[in-house]
Amino acid sequence: MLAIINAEIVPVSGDPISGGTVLVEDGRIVALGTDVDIPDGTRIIDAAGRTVTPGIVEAHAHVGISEQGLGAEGSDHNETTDPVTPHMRAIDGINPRDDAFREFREAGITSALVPPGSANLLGGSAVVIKCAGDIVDDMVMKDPAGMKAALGENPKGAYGKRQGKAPATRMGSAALLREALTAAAEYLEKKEKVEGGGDPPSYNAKHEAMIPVLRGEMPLRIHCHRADDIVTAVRISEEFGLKYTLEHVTEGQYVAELLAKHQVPCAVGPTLQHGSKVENRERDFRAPIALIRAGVPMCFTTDHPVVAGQFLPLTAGIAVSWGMDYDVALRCITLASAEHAGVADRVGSLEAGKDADIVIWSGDPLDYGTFADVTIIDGEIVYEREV
Amino acid sequence: MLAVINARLHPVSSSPGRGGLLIREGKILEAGDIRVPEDTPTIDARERIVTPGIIEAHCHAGLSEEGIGWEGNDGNERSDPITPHVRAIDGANPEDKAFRFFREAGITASQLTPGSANIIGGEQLVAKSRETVFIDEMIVLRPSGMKAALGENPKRVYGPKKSPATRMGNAAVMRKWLDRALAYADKKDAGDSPDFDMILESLIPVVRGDLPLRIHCHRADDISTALRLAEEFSLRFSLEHVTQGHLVADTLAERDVFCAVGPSMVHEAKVEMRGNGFENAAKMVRAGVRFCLTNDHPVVHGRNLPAAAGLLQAAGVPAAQALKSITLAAAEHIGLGDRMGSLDVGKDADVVIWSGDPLDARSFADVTIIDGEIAHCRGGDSGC
Amino acid sequence: MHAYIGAKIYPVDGPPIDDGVILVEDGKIAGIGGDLPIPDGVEVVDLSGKVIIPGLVDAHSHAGMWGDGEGEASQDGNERPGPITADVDAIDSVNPHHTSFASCREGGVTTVQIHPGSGNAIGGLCFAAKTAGEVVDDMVLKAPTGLKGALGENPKRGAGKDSPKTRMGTAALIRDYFARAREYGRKRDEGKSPDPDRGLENVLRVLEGEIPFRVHAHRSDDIVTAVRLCEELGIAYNIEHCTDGYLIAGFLGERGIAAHVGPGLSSRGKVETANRHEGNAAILAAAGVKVCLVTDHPFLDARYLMAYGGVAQKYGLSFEDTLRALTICPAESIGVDDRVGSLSQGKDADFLVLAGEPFSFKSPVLATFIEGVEVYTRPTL
Amino acid sequence: MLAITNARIHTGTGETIEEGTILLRNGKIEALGKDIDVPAGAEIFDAGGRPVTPGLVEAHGHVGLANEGVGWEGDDVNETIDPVTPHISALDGINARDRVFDDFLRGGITSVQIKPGSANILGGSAVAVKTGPNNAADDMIIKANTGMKAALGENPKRAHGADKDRAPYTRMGSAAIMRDWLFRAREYVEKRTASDSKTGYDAKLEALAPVIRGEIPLRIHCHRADDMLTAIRIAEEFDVPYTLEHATQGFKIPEYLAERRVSCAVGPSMSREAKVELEGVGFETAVAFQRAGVPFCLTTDHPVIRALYLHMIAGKASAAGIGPDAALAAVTASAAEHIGIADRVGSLETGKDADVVVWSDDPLDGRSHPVRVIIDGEIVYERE
Repeated sequence: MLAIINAEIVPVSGDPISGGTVLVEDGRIVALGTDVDIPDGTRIIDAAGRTVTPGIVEAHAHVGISEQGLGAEGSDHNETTDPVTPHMRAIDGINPRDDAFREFREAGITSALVPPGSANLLGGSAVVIKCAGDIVDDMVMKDPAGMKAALGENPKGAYGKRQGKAPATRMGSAALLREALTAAAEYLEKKEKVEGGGDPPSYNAKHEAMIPVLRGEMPLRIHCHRADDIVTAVRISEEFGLKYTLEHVTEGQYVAELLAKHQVPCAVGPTLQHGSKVENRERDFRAPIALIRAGVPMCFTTDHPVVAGQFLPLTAGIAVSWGMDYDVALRCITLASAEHAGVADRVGSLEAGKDADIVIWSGDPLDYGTFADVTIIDGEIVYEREV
Repeated sequence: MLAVINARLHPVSSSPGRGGLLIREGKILEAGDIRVPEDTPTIDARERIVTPGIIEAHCHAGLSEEGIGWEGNDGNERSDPITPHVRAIDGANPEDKAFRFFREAGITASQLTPGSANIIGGEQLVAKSRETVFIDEMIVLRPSGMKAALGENPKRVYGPKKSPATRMGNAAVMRKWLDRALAYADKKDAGDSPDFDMILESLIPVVRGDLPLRIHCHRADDISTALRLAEEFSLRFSLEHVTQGHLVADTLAERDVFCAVGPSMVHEAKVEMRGNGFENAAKMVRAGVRFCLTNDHPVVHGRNLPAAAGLLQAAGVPAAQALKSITLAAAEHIGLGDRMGSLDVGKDADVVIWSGDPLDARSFADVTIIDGEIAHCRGGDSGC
Repeated sequence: MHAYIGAKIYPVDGPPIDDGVILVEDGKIAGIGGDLPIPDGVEVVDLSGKVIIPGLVDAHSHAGMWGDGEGEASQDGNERPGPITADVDAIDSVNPHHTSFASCREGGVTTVQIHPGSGNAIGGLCFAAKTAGEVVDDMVLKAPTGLKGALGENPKRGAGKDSPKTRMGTAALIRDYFARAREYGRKRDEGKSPDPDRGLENVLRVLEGEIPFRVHAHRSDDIVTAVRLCEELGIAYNIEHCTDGYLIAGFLGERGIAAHVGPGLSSRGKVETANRHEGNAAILAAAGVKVCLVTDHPFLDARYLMAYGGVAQKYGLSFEDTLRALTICPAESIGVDDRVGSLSQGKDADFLVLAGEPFSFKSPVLATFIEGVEVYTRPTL
Repeated sequence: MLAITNARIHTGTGETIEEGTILLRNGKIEALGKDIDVPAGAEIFDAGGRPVTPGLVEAHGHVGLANEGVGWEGDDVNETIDPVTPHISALDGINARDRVFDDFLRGGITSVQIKPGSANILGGSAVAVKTGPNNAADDMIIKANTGMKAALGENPKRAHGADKDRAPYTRMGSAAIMRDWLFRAREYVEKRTASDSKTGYDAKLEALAPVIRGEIPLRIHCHRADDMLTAIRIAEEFDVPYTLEHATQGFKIPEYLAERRVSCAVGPSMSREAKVELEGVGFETAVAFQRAGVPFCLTTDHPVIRALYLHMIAGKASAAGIGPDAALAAVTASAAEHIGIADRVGSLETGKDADVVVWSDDPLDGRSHPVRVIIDGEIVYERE
């Protein structure tokens, strides 16, 4: 058992608690408040003068799959042989020994949704993992956690421009995506008819991978930057009645009402990125602020390693400097991210019964100069800063 | 001899008025109040507007031919970014239909120029739009300039495998060859005889300031680079296109730089053409930039040049100044302000009789006269 | 004349001034101090509660030459064919209307040293400019300010047919080219007029001490190779990026080398940046290296240079050193400290108004002044 | 409610009302005429006697697919991966925020049919949209699938045969591919309709099905007269509805087209002969169509000619001989009919969309410009 005492507790899901205690047992939070009994033998961390928050959740990071400080050898996020590869699974490409996991823990990031890259229209299934462990299967929180899709420049650059294959245009991307969805739907229909005496369709790995998407069991997670790509993403998803989320949403400010109307979950970022492409020309803090104002469910992402994941809290801090409410900004890297990733029942806030993913900060968690002093995942201290 | 009577004369160099023109041996003998000798063939303008011939100061007629594929495309010698030794005269086809369209549209002279793929593209000439199969019969001035280019085009054609691949590279390639030409010219002047080099030989008039370098540039920073280079080497020069010249209009006005602006009718075809339009051109005019208008035929068809001047007018430039920008100002730009561009006694008899206001796109050139000869008559001879 | 009163001022070349006054006339600082009489007829601007620091100086930027969502037509940073493009000059690639300059102003960067890219072993001339203006020539503070060199991965990835394939090859190319430049200079001095060659002439300027060689090097072995080459050639130099510098801090410190550390806030995208460490700046500074924090814009968007300063401070760089690493140190390294980098009488009136103490999200840049003109005012979103 | 008073109303269907009033309410035209009472509380815009027309309609464009001043990243016109891509849709490529839409508004164009490019034999479905004001293409739609783009002539054989070394290499090849796919689509439709069908879903054939069923026309790009005839031959063979796009050499076969009442979107008539197949490009075709009674409209084919100048093109056609009423109709009512959206736009009639333009002067004068552009009753552009 572990108790963090005398802390300024920010549970995110509720009001802050001054001088409070968080009690942890068997990897879960069992109690928190000012009036918590601490059993004998409990290990005690005195957090006097320090802030305690839930572990930070990165809703879209290529950690472990696009490795740090390696060349092509560590690059496993884009299967660029075919623009439609829904049968890929991010979990099969994740190296838990990617040094970025260490950086994540040092920055207080305790869980992450890892999607395949955005070169493919359908890139494969994402996985949500904890950021500590040696065997990826032991780190899994949710698998599959959504099907990665992409619109805009990346697919037409990877195929039309570099390989002379479809898609070469945005129209082509949409058409291929629709074709894949329709073909999979027909496959599913045939499969469902089998019980009624129909012939089973011959096995197709891609279509199989799409079944949970078509059944609404997991969302399509669509990479889109420009406003028109965002609208195309909404158009296609609504057409097929899918569950979906949008990733990046750089020009979201222009279509905030549409996104609010459909209540589309958006992972916004990497806002600190440089203008690497035409489609991210307008990256700045207008989009997140407009989305929040319009009532769109959103969270922040660094798209690690596009921006190093460790700068996720700093991103939220800069959003505050542009006028976002502090509480909202903090929520956008914790509970809102957990909701986006579909794991809010377990992480993202400090509540009794939730996973004991906890960070003790040296100061204001959103400020540039603040350290994660202690990072706890599932009740285990996975990082402790030497002072 | 030829006389035009009962005209509403727009001489460009002076205020409009009623009157006529008396033409002899290809030149304007009398203008305004004229005395027509007996038996002089006469065109009755019937109160129509008469202007000097329109001049396209920057075009690729004859080099990028109408209605033909690569077979008729001789505008860019893409073998090397430095080709000062190629000459427009050797590529321009007098039978290009463009010249006929020019005559039909009242365009009587044009500067024919190699394309902008090369940093230094070759020698230019000025041609009348006469109907002939001999280019020599069309030429008014040769060479009239040396084509140069900055910005996207050269680096797109040669980079990234070969220099230039960037704007820095554009400038460096230009400097390198101007340096060499200067050294070569100095050696020759000093009585040394360096090994003959056709490229350097062709650049001598440029580095000696005898022949203007006409520098293609769209974006404001490319304009700045052109000015920087021209100053460094004390060049005679003009700027061509100058799409974003409004951003540096004061500098251009202050230094009295010759600018051929256009094609302003075209959309933003390239990144470097962002913001293209007549509003920018009008801003340059208002800032006092020395200014003529070009359609960069065939990018925009040369026959639409009067319509372009109309759009300049619509952007707020007085009609007289808009007309000047495709006549006298264009003549001055190409170094022929003393011979063409206005209806003054002694100038070439390049004259157009219009069906209406020449700046209204619905008007036609009813009669086009080049060097005193009727080169086009709408509706056949009866129309004259 | 304007008087800016009431703010806390960090002049950098002197102690902080509470409730200070800056007098600005004709783009220069006419006076600065805590208790300064304000002449009659001066327009007074009350900045009580705010903080003023000098405009930031970014010693390694590619502002105006690529990136920022411009697409391929505006990629003007690396004269690709290489591997030696000593004849190019960064000034010919810079577009003052590029959004990167707006980013600089938003981030409080008022002076940049603009480099050609690092794709070539010798990349071309660098220059220093202010970040506001219509014509780049009018923005120039000093030109040239150095010759760009590069070691490590980038030049050996070059597309040119003569591009080096190994680190050994890159070093050999640089040695060879400098030797040719010496030869060229000797001929010239002997009155034999060699064929004009700007590339060799630019290298001669380095050999003759007019400008330093500014060498891109990430990995420690590349840094050491840069030192070896430059000492061998007897030329002035500094290290760009210096990512592994903290691993050989003593070696660099005893030579008093300037290191342009950055881009900050980045991940470790290349093998040569595998050892990237946020404490690099602090360790180098402690060892006596002259540390400048740089954006390498666009690779760190200049809007976030202050945040980078905050992170460097977090990892041990003192507040004063962080401030210096963003102002006077780079000004000295570029050779423009007579005009910018600190706030004192006679210097350019380049300064920032912050909402509070520097290096926090609570104190964004509210306004940026260049030569007395407010070139950026923070909007409300 | 908005009332435009004191207007010289050109309805687009040939009627002119002097000193007229138009009432706009809830995005529709509620009333127009000479003696219209303006209800109390209505916002009044006094046109001061200036001309008022329906919002212009551009029948053919690639707007928003080819972004202005951007490189390949913003180029989404031609899916050149395959000569047969009927399954793609222009709607999915439109960047509603592209600056090009400003050009349309500045030119008084309020509706446009957007199509994929002409590199492919069967290029994808077209869509008709309003030109503003919005950030999302879906909110701008007038009609979602207005036809299937097809192309004959030089473009497909250049994009595939010459550039990619694959069929089609020739005009015969192009025709064969078009036939092959129409044949397969016909068979697909028959099989899928049959109750015991085992035919699997095919995206391309599915997209062609509405053509086969006669629900949408093939919109066939063709310039040369022989290409136009091929287009007609194939369309009649399969008995599918069709229109011709460009129809540059229509002046050679006006009677043949008139007999069949083939609707043609003619243009870009101000262009040059950029390709062999454009020989004779100009206003002759519009004049011939007018005389023979071929239904036609005029197009800029933006960006070939900037959309901003659609009204200038109408002016030139008028001067060339079709007259002002037909010229205005060719960029309003006829264009709306060509697209199949005449029930909503293209003329000023009670009950139609409140898409209205107030002009500074005669819209057929290229120098005039809109002072107010109204779409669905909202002022989307103002200029004085």
